[in-house]
Order: sequence, then structure tokens, then C-alpha cells
Amino acid sequence: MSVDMAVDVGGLKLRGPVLAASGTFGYGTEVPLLERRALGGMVSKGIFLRAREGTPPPRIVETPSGMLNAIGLQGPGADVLVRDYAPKWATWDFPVLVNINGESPAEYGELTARLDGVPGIAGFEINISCPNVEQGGLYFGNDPRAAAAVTEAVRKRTNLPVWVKLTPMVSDIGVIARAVESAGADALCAINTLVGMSIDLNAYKPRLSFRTGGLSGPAIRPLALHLSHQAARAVRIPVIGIGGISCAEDAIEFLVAGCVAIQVGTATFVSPNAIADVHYGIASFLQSRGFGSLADLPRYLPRD
Amino acid sequence: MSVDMAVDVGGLKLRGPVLAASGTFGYGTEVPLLERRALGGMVSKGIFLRAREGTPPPRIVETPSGMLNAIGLQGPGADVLVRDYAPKWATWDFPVLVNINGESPAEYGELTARLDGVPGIAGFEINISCPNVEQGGLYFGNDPRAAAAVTEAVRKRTNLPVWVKLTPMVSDIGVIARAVESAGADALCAINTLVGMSIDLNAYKPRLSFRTGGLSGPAIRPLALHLSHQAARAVRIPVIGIGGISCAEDAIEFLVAGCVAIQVGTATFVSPNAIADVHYGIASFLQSRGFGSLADLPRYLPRD
Amino acid sequence: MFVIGMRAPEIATSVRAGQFVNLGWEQGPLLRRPFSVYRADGDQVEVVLKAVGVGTSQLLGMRIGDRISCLGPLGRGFEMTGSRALLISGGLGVAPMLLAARDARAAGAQVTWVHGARTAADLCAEADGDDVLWATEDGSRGFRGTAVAAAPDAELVLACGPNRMLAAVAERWPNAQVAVETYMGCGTGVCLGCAVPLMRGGYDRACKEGPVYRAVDVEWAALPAHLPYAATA
Amino acid sequence: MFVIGMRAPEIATSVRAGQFVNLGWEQGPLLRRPFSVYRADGDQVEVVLKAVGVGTSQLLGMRIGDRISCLGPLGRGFEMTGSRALLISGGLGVAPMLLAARDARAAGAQVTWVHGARTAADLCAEADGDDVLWATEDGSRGFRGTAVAAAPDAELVLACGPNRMLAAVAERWPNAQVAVETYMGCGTGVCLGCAVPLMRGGYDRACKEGPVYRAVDVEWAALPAHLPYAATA
Ligand SMILES: Cc1cc2nc3c(=O)[nH]c(=O)nc-3n(C[C@H](O)[C@H](O)[C@H](O)COP(=O)(O)OP(=O)(O)OC[C@H]3O[C@@H](n4cnc5c(N)ncnc54)[C@H](O)[C@@H]3O)c2cc1C
Ligand SMILES: Cc1cc2nc3c(=O)[nH]c(=O)nc-3n(C[C@H](O)[C@H](O)[C@H](O)COP(=O)(O)OP(=O)(O)OC[C@H]3O[C@@H](n4cnc5c(N)ncnc54)[C@H](O)[C@@H]3O)c2cc1C
Ligand SMILES: Cc1cc2nc3c(=O)[nH]c(=O)nc-3n(C[C@H](O)[C@H](O)[C@H](O)COP(=O)(O)O)c2cc1C
Ligand SMILES: Cc1cc2nc3c(=O)[nH]c(=O)nc-3n(C[C@H](O)[C@H](O)[C@H](O)COP(=O)(O)O)c2cc1C
Ligand code: FES
Ligand code: FES
Repeated sequence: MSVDMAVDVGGLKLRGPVLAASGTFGYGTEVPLLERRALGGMVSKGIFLRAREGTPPPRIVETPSGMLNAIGLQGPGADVLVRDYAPKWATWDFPVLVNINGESPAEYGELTARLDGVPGIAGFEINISCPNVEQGGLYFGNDPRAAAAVTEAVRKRTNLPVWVKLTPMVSDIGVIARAVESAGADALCAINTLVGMSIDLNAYKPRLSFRTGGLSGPAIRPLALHLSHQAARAVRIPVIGIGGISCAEDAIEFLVAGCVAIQVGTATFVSPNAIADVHYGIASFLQSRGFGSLADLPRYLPRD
Repeated sequence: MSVDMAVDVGGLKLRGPVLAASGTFGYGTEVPLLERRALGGMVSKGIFLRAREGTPPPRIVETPSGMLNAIGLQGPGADVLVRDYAPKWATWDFPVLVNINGESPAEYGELTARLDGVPGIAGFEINISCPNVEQGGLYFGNDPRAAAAVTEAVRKRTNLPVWVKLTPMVSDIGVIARAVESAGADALCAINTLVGMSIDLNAYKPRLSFRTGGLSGPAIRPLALHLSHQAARAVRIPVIGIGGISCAEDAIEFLVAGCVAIQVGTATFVSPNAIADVHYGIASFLQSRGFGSLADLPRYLPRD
Repeated sequence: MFVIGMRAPEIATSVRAGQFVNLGWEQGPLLRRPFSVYRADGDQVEVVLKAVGVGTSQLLGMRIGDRISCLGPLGRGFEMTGSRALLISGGLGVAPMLLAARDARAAGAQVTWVHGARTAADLCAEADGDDVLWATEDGSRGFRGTAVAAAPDAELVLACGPNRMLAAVAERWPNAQVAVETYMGCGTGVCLGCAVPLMRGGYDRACKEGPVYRAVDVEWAALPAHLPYAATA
Repeated sequence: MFVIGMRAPEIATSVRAGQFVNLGWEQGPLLRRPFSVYRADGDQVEVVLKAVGVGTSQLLGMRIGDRISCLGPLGRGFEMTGSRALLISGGLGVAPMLLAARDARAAGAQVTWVHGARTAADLCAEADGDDVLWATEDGSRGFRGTAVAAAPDAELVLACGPNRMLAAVAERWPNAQVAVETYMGCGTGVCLGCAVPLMRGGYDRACKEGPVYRAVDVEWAALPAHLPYAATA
């Protein structure tokens, strides 16, 4: 007996609930090993309208059960993405969403317009939660009005699914969640990285050249689970859980807590096959509990 | 050659920069092993004016490089604290601060008045950041006006040092830090626990009876370092760093980042001698770098 | 069930039945893991365990010469009174019973031990008493049913096992001494993580006032049931 | 410096000088650790390392039979051209040079190897070439000074060592092929964590386009200097 893993997420039909998280799977062309049939979908590395160099090294520091990164959204810009990557995506059997970034709502809108309708691009994940850029990024993420403004700017320019990725660095994620829901988001992704720092005791200054970085990995999972659960309780649109998911059990905790799907990030660095392991692990868990489909999994989601 | 480890923290002279964090050292009477000469000071378990039962078990879940706790501020109330513990503290050679809690600014004030002047109580740490109580707690911590109101209520009732303990669950810790500074705080303590959750896949519900708990331990250190650094940049009063400190190097990162002292919490569960290890470890680090006193340690604290 | 031993002279000579040690090791999980002392032999302390999670699996993967940080003896053990002692254990609840038999005899008592398990395969080989009874759920060995049902009467009753078994003990012997299992943070009394709900209201600490309690004093309904002990009996 | 070997047939047969493997293991740090392949012998892959932190310490504590997840071969290795090859290594920069000597000879080149270290004690015993020179900072063995200064001229120059040494190589041999060290997140090209600053502006990935670069192409001033290689030479 095989288990039905398909899910409907904010306007997209996915063959499975496990997606690759933005910035941890490149443009989907890099990692050779992955068993791609397990991939429910992929979110490409965050991109701006124009090319960006990114931050100087060091960009990475390991921390207890986690890591700090300050990549600075290095990327080739929209034109190269359309020219070099989208055509490849168009030939794949799973949807690719583009993680879009900007320094103003207008710029988010412009980028959306440039990418809308390009074959291979199945939807957008609005990044209003990147801690590693001077302008924009996090700023939009912790102000409900700004978050809504960005969401509207994107919503106006496309009929494709629009997901909004939330930051954990807020006092009440429900407020932001409701704001972007009313602004027209089809789904929410929670969470992006926390902000963290590490000091080099030889140089007496931060290890990262950007000084701070985004904290990801198993260390943040309990917070991510709580916040994605809070978001799911606050809105009616689906929530995709993200944060420290390394194995099937981790993923199932998010699904039980009310997420319709999940994204795997840092775990892919540890094992290029992490996504496949999570996908098949969920399937055998469901089977072992006698559930015929993902929809049968019991949920814990008291409404606010 | 011995190193001068003494520090002046928000109105208190400490023989060393390492304190025991509230809720992880009980009332100072429990742990037998600790080498107490290393203890710069201690903050007692959070207390309310009246006795509290606390939350039902399970109260603890382990997480990657961290743990969740939901104790619910179980405690005997002010009168028992004054009767049973303060007299012991009065005989000790290090200061004991009381971690005070309330459901309203008025209740914080009342508790302060009850404890002010009691021999053995050297100062107060205002807890406006406990995630494990239904009323108060976190609520005061992420609203600058509420935080200031609580601080003033306490400030009015005592001339002893008043420290305010901040929550990481805010979008801008600098705003809260400045608010309580102007409300009369003598020092800031950053940070309290994050909020986290863990799901029991046998029961399909949260493992903790309180559903969520406070996340502590090495997992949160990069965030704690960042936030205590941000707080230190935002105010002129001293900042005490807290969060995931397990060894001397961890503590020194906080000191370099602008903290005048640090507190050790969860690490005490792992090793009852953690505080002594951190204290003596800092001393030998300073010695190995040729510094005669803690004050000579280079700091990284660009002003906002 | 497997037994692992470690050199810990001070603990070996001072430990009493029902007390526990809190174990930590390099590259292990963050928090220590509490284990009842199973045997104390010369300068050696032994614990009995089964792999139920990451910590126990790592402990069972250790090799001779590996180092463990062993904190103890912790908690309050059994009080030995009376001339006829009845020991009741379920699954891993066998852990404190070897020492209990030792101490009871030393206190001049006659020892009857009843050990219960799911199947004969789960039974502890080392059950030791002047009189030993078995009970298995499937009747594959000894009495068919629970250890509690199989047990004769006695003045001094000492029990350890899944919390639901201890609840049954409380029904039959209100004054029995039972060793409860809880999740623990520190093991030294500072974190309040090991709360045991009391009939008189409120909670106290399994690691300090416990882990041994008078059976009627504990509010069994409020204790978690899905702890590792339960997973093994 | 110590050498550890592991069974990895596919990698052993396909690896080229300058490529690396990314190692992970149970109870190890979260992220894998990259190591140049030092020797490839039958179905065995060997790496040479020194304990500079938690990962290398754990690797050196492993026992025969322990399991390591070995990902590779990764990155772009050295290109072998020309009839006279000059190998320059500093400290742990020796790592890719045994294979480099092998491949250079296989390509029909004459191999001169210059290895530099702080003291004679730090020198690698296994330096292997038709002609081997030593250089030590304190002059305790061979040439007193840097390996770069000690080296003769040549068409094909391959170098590996602390970034500041490679910067010196770039001065003297702009077209030298150098293997750089960076911190890495994934090792597979997806995280952009291993950024190498380029003279033409921008960054690319040590784990994909690198770790071997044309010396003049790298903006040495912008590379971190305090990496483990530097700690060992
Ligand atoms: C005083 C005392 C004495 C003990 N003596 C013994 C003994 O002699 N022998 C013995 O084998 N054991 C003994 N135990 C139990 C032992 O401590 C546990 O089996 C051990 O801690 C399990 O650790 P682990 O890392 O292997 O499992 P873990 O991975 O820590 O957890 C075990 C299981 O419980 C789940 N779990 C963890 N926390 C929670 C929670 N809050 N809510 C719900 N589920 C949770 C985990 O997911 C896992 O399935 C004793 C416990 C106490 C308190
Ligand atoms: C392509 C490549 C090939 C390599 N080949 C070899 C080889 O053959 N042999 C070999 O021994 N090594 C080699 N290295 C280096 C090796 O990967 C490191 O020595 C190893 O990762 C160190 O791991 P660790 O856990 O022991 O040390 P870690 O604890 O990870 O760190 C080592 C030191 O660097 C510090 N550190 C870590 N991150 C930062 C940062 N962002 N900023 C400042 N300081 C930081 C740590 O505090 C510590 O002092 C290679 C590296 C690369 C990229
Ligand atoms: C190296 C790195 C780069 C990332 N880049 C992006 C990005 O470009 N856009 C984005 O929205 N999130 C980015 N993230 C965040 C991840 O998508 C994910 O939200 C976060 O890492 C938490 O999940 P994890 O713990 O599974 O990694 C990045 C994370 C890492 C580690
Ligand atoms: C079991 C437990 C109980 C705690 N109780 C309190 C408390 O009563 N009041 C308070 O302000 N902080 C309390 N804390 C938070 C700690 O004081 C500290 O801020 C936090 O644990 C982060 O530090 P750490 O990572 O070193 O533990 C508690 C933490 C733990 C783990
Ligand atoms: S385990 Fe911490 S008080 Fe008992
Ligand atoms: S290490 Fe991740 S891209 Fe190179």
C-alpha cells in the first residue's frame, strides 16, 4: 500500500509536502545526488531585480546545532535568471518558486512584473525577512503596514501564487500574518533565519564580515515550530513550516502543528539527500500509523 | 600574577563578572558542589507576591543544543522567601538579587515594597520576559510603555539596584532597552528564553503541558549575543549578557561585545560547577593574553 | 536490558536503594540522563538500561575505557522498616530493586520480589530475593497478569515501574514506597523541571524530595504516562 | 600532522589532485568538514590533518571501523600542463601535493617540490618529488625563509598553503594554480558560503569554481587570513 502525499498549497498542487528552502538549494542545478522524485517543489535563491555581489567572506560560522550565514543575497539579477535558469525549470516535473527581494514595494513590484509569465516560474515567495541586507529585507518583515504594502505591490503584478516569508524577529507574528493575508497572500512561509552574532576572540570583532548573520539549523526548530503554529492559528491561508527540519519526525511535528507543507534548508548542507529522506520518512511514518494519505494525519490546531 | 576580575554592575560591586541566572540556581541553597568563591552574584528563582503552584508536568523537553522549560514560576511567595531564604543570603559573601514578577505594574511595586530593605536582598531583577505565565510576563516585555510602567513602579519603591530582564521576542530590543533606561533601570539583563514548542508524535499534541516553553541553552547563544550587543549599543547603563553561555570563551564573546557581566543558566544543569569553570576560565584567558584586569579586555561596541 | 558499570568509589560506597545518578558525557545530549543505581560493587556503580532514545543508545554504544561524568548519589531512597519486604517491579522498574533487596536484608527483613513484564523475554534474569515470583502479560512465564495482582501481602512494600503500575500499587498499598519517573533538567533541585503532583496539591521535586514517595501522596492521574519506563513494560 | 584513511572506492578511483571530500559523522558537528584528498590508494581515500578545532579533534579520535560519510570528489583540481612542475606547499598545504606530484608525473612532467614550515618538526615527512627542497622559518632545516623564496623558477607552478603564502605566490607567478581555503557551508555549490573574492570584482565559490584558482585572479587582501591552514604554518 502506498501513501498519498500530494498537497494543495496556496494555489499549487504539489506531489509531496517537502520543498527545498530558498538559498539552500541554489537554482536547483547544483546538487547532483538528490533523488528528485521526492521533491515537492523548490524555492530558488533570493534574487533582486539587479545583480548583487553579496558580502565579503567570512560568510559562514557554525554555532551549536546551527549556523550563521551572511551571503547578502548575492545573485545575477532578474535578466540572467530568466535567461539561464527559468528555461531549465520549465522542463522539470516539480514547481519552482522564485524568492523575490527589493528595497521598496515598487522594486518588489517591478521584479514581479519582469518574472511574471516567464515559463518555468510557478510562483513567488516574497522575502521580507532577510537579515543580511542593509536596505529592505527585515525592515519590511516586522512592520505590518510595510509587509502589507510589499505584498500588495507583488499581488498587483501577478496571478501566480504569492507566498510571503515571515521573520521570527517580531513580537507577534500573528499581526504580520493577518496583515499579509488581507493584502492578498496565497500562503505564508514561516520562518526565515533569526539574527545572530559570533565574536572572533583573536581579532576581538565579529567573525562574519557583515557582523551579524542569519541563524538556521536544528537550534531554531522549537521556535520555528511555535511561530509557524502561531501563524497557522492566526490565518485561513496555508502555512509552510520552515526551520531546523532535519528528519521526517521533525517535519511531521510541523505538519501536526498545522502546517500544510514544510521546507528543508540547512539539512541539505549536511546531507544532499535530506529532502528525499524526509519525504520517504514521512510516507513510512504515515504507513506505520495506518494512514492512507497525508490528509489523515491528526492535527493540533486550536483556533485563536 | 593574578587577574583583577572585579566589576561594577548597575550599583553593585561584584568580585567577578559571572552570576547565576534566575531559575537555574534555585535559591542558592540546593547545589552542593559549586565552588562558591567564583560566584560574582546570584539571581534567585522568579517570585510573585503570592505563592504559585506552577504548571503540571511535563515541564521540560530537550531540544538540539537546548531545552524547553515551562515551570510557570512555581514559588512560595514573598513572605516565605523573606522568612526562609533571605536570612541565609544575608550571611553569604556575594550579592543575591531577587527576580520579581507580577500581573500588573502595581503588583510589581507591592512585591518590591515587601522585599525592600530585607537583609540579604541586594537588589532586584525585574522579569518582564517570562513566557510561561498566562498574565503579565512576556506581555510587559514587548511593549515599551508597559515595560517602562513596570520599571517605574519598582523604581519608586526601592533605592536598591534595579535590573530589568529583557525578552528576545521583540522586533527591536533597542526600543525596549531605552524605554526602561529612562524609566530608571540601573542595568539591563539580556536575554530571557525564546518561546518554543515540541510535539509528541504519539499523542499528536505538545509535549509540554503548558504547550509552549522557554528555549534556553547553547542553541540560543548567537541570538543572545546579538541582542545583548544591540542593547549595549542602545543605552548607557550596563548590560548583563545571558543566553547559552557554557564555557569561558562563550562568556568572553559577550564581554567583548559590550556586556559588563554575564549570567550562566542552563549550563549549571549540565555541570554544577559551570559557573566556577567559566569564572576561572575567563581569568586564565585574560592572563594568557597578558591582561592584568577584566577592564583591559578589548571591546567591540560601535555606538549607534 | 543491559547493565553498564563505571568507577565511582564515593558513590558506590554511599548509595542507598532508590537513589540515582545523573550521567553526562562528551558529544552526548545537552542534558544529563538520570539512572537508578542497579548495583554497587566495590568501587563500581552499575546501571541497567534499554535503548529508548538518543542518550540510552549512546550509552549502550560506549566502549571499555570511555569516560562518563557520574553525578550522585541523588534523591531520597527507600526507607527500610519491618521484617517482611515485598519488592514489586515492572520492566525497567527492576533498576533499584537489587539494592532494595540488599538493604532490606541488611535491615533484617525477609525479601519477596515480584517482577512483571510483557513477555518472558522481557523478564530480568537477575531478580534476587528469598522468594521470587514472575508475572507476564501474556502468561508466557509465571503468573499471567500484572505484578501487582500477582503479589502477596506485606507490611513493607517497595515498587518501581511505569507510573500506571505504581498507581495500581497505590490502590492496594497506600503506604507503599514507590520510585517515580519524571523528565529531569538538573537532577540537583534547582530547575523545578521534575515536578511530581501531590494529593495535597502543588508539586515537589522527584530529584530532591523524591524519587521515592509514599504511594498515596502522589496524584497519579496528573503524571505523564508515556515515559521511557512505560515504553519498556 | 596525521593521516586518516577511509574506504571510498568511487572517489579513490576518480579523484584528481586539488579536489576535496566533505566529511560528516554521527555525533559530529552540524556541518561537514572539507579536506583535500592526500592519497588515493586502491579503494582507500586518505586525508592529512591536524587538530585545530572540534571537528578535526573528533576525526583524530576515531577508531578503526568507525563510519564517516565521505562526499566527493568535489571542486575543480589542478590542470597539468608543461614538462617541469613546481609544487609549493606550506604547513597543511601539503595536503593536495602527493596527488599533484602523481598527476604531474603521469602528465610527463619533472617534479620539484618545495615545502615550507615554521620549524623542522612541522615539516611533512612524505614530501615526494624528483627533487625536494625544504624551507623553515627558523632555518632549522633546509632553506631559512619562506617556501616561495626558496623555490626555483618553473612554467607549471602549483601551490597550497596559508592564504598569505598564496598571495606571495601570486606576486612571483601570476599564472600559478593555487588551492585556496575558505569556510564552507555545503561544499556542493548551493549556499554561496565559500565566497572567493575575485580581482575582476564579485565572488565565486571555492567548492565549485575552486578550490584551485589562477593566482592573479584572486583578490588576496579580501580573503580571511586566520583560517586553520594559517594556524598550522
Ligand atoms: C530517577 C530516575 C531514575 C531512572 N532510572 C532509570 C534506570 O535505571 N534505567 C533506565 O533505563 N531508565 C531510567 N530512567 C529513565 C531514563 O532517565 C530515561 O530512559 C532516559 O533519560 C532516556 O534518555 P534517552 O536520551 O535515551 O531518551 P530521550 O531521547 O531523552 O527520550 C526518551 C523518549 O521520551 C520522549 N520524550 C522526551 N521528553 C519528553 C516529554 N517532555 N514529553 C513526552 N515525551 C518526551 C522522547 O521523544 C523519547 O521517545 C530513570 C529516570 C529517572 C527520573
Ligand atoms: C577545500 C578545502 C580543503 C581543505 N583541506 C584540508 C586538509 O587537507 N587538511 C586539513 O587539516 N584541513 C583542510 N582544510 C581545512 C579544514 O576544513 C578545517 O581545518 C576544518 O574544517 C576545521 O574544522 P574544526 O571543526 O576542527 O575547526 P573549527 O572548530 O570548525 O574551526 C577552526 C578554527 O577556525 C575558527 N573559525 C571557524 N569559523 C570561523 C569564521 N567564520 N571566522 C573566524 N574564525 C572561524 C574556529 O573558532 C577555530 O578556531 C581544508 C579546507 C578547505 C576549504
Ligand atoms: C546559506 C543560507 C542562505 C539563505 N538564503 C535565503 C534567501 O536567499 N532567501 C530566503 O528567503 N531565505 C534564505 N535562507 C533561509 C532559509 O530559506 C530558511 O528559511 C532558514 O535557513 C531556516 O530553515 P533551516 O533551519 O532548515 O535552514 C537562507 C539560509 C541559509 C542557511
Ligand atoms: C528551568 C528554567 C527556569 C527559569 N526560570 C526563570 C525565572 O524564574 N525568571 C527569569 O527571569 N528567568 C528564568 N529562566 C531564564 C534564565 O534565567 C535565562 O535567562 C535563560 O535560560 C537563558 O540563559 P541560558 O541559556 O544560560 O539558560 C529560566 C530558565 C530555565 C532553563
Ligand atoms: S530535575 Fe531539576 S529540580 Fe529536579
Ligand atoms: S560551500 Fe556552499 S557554495 Fe561552496
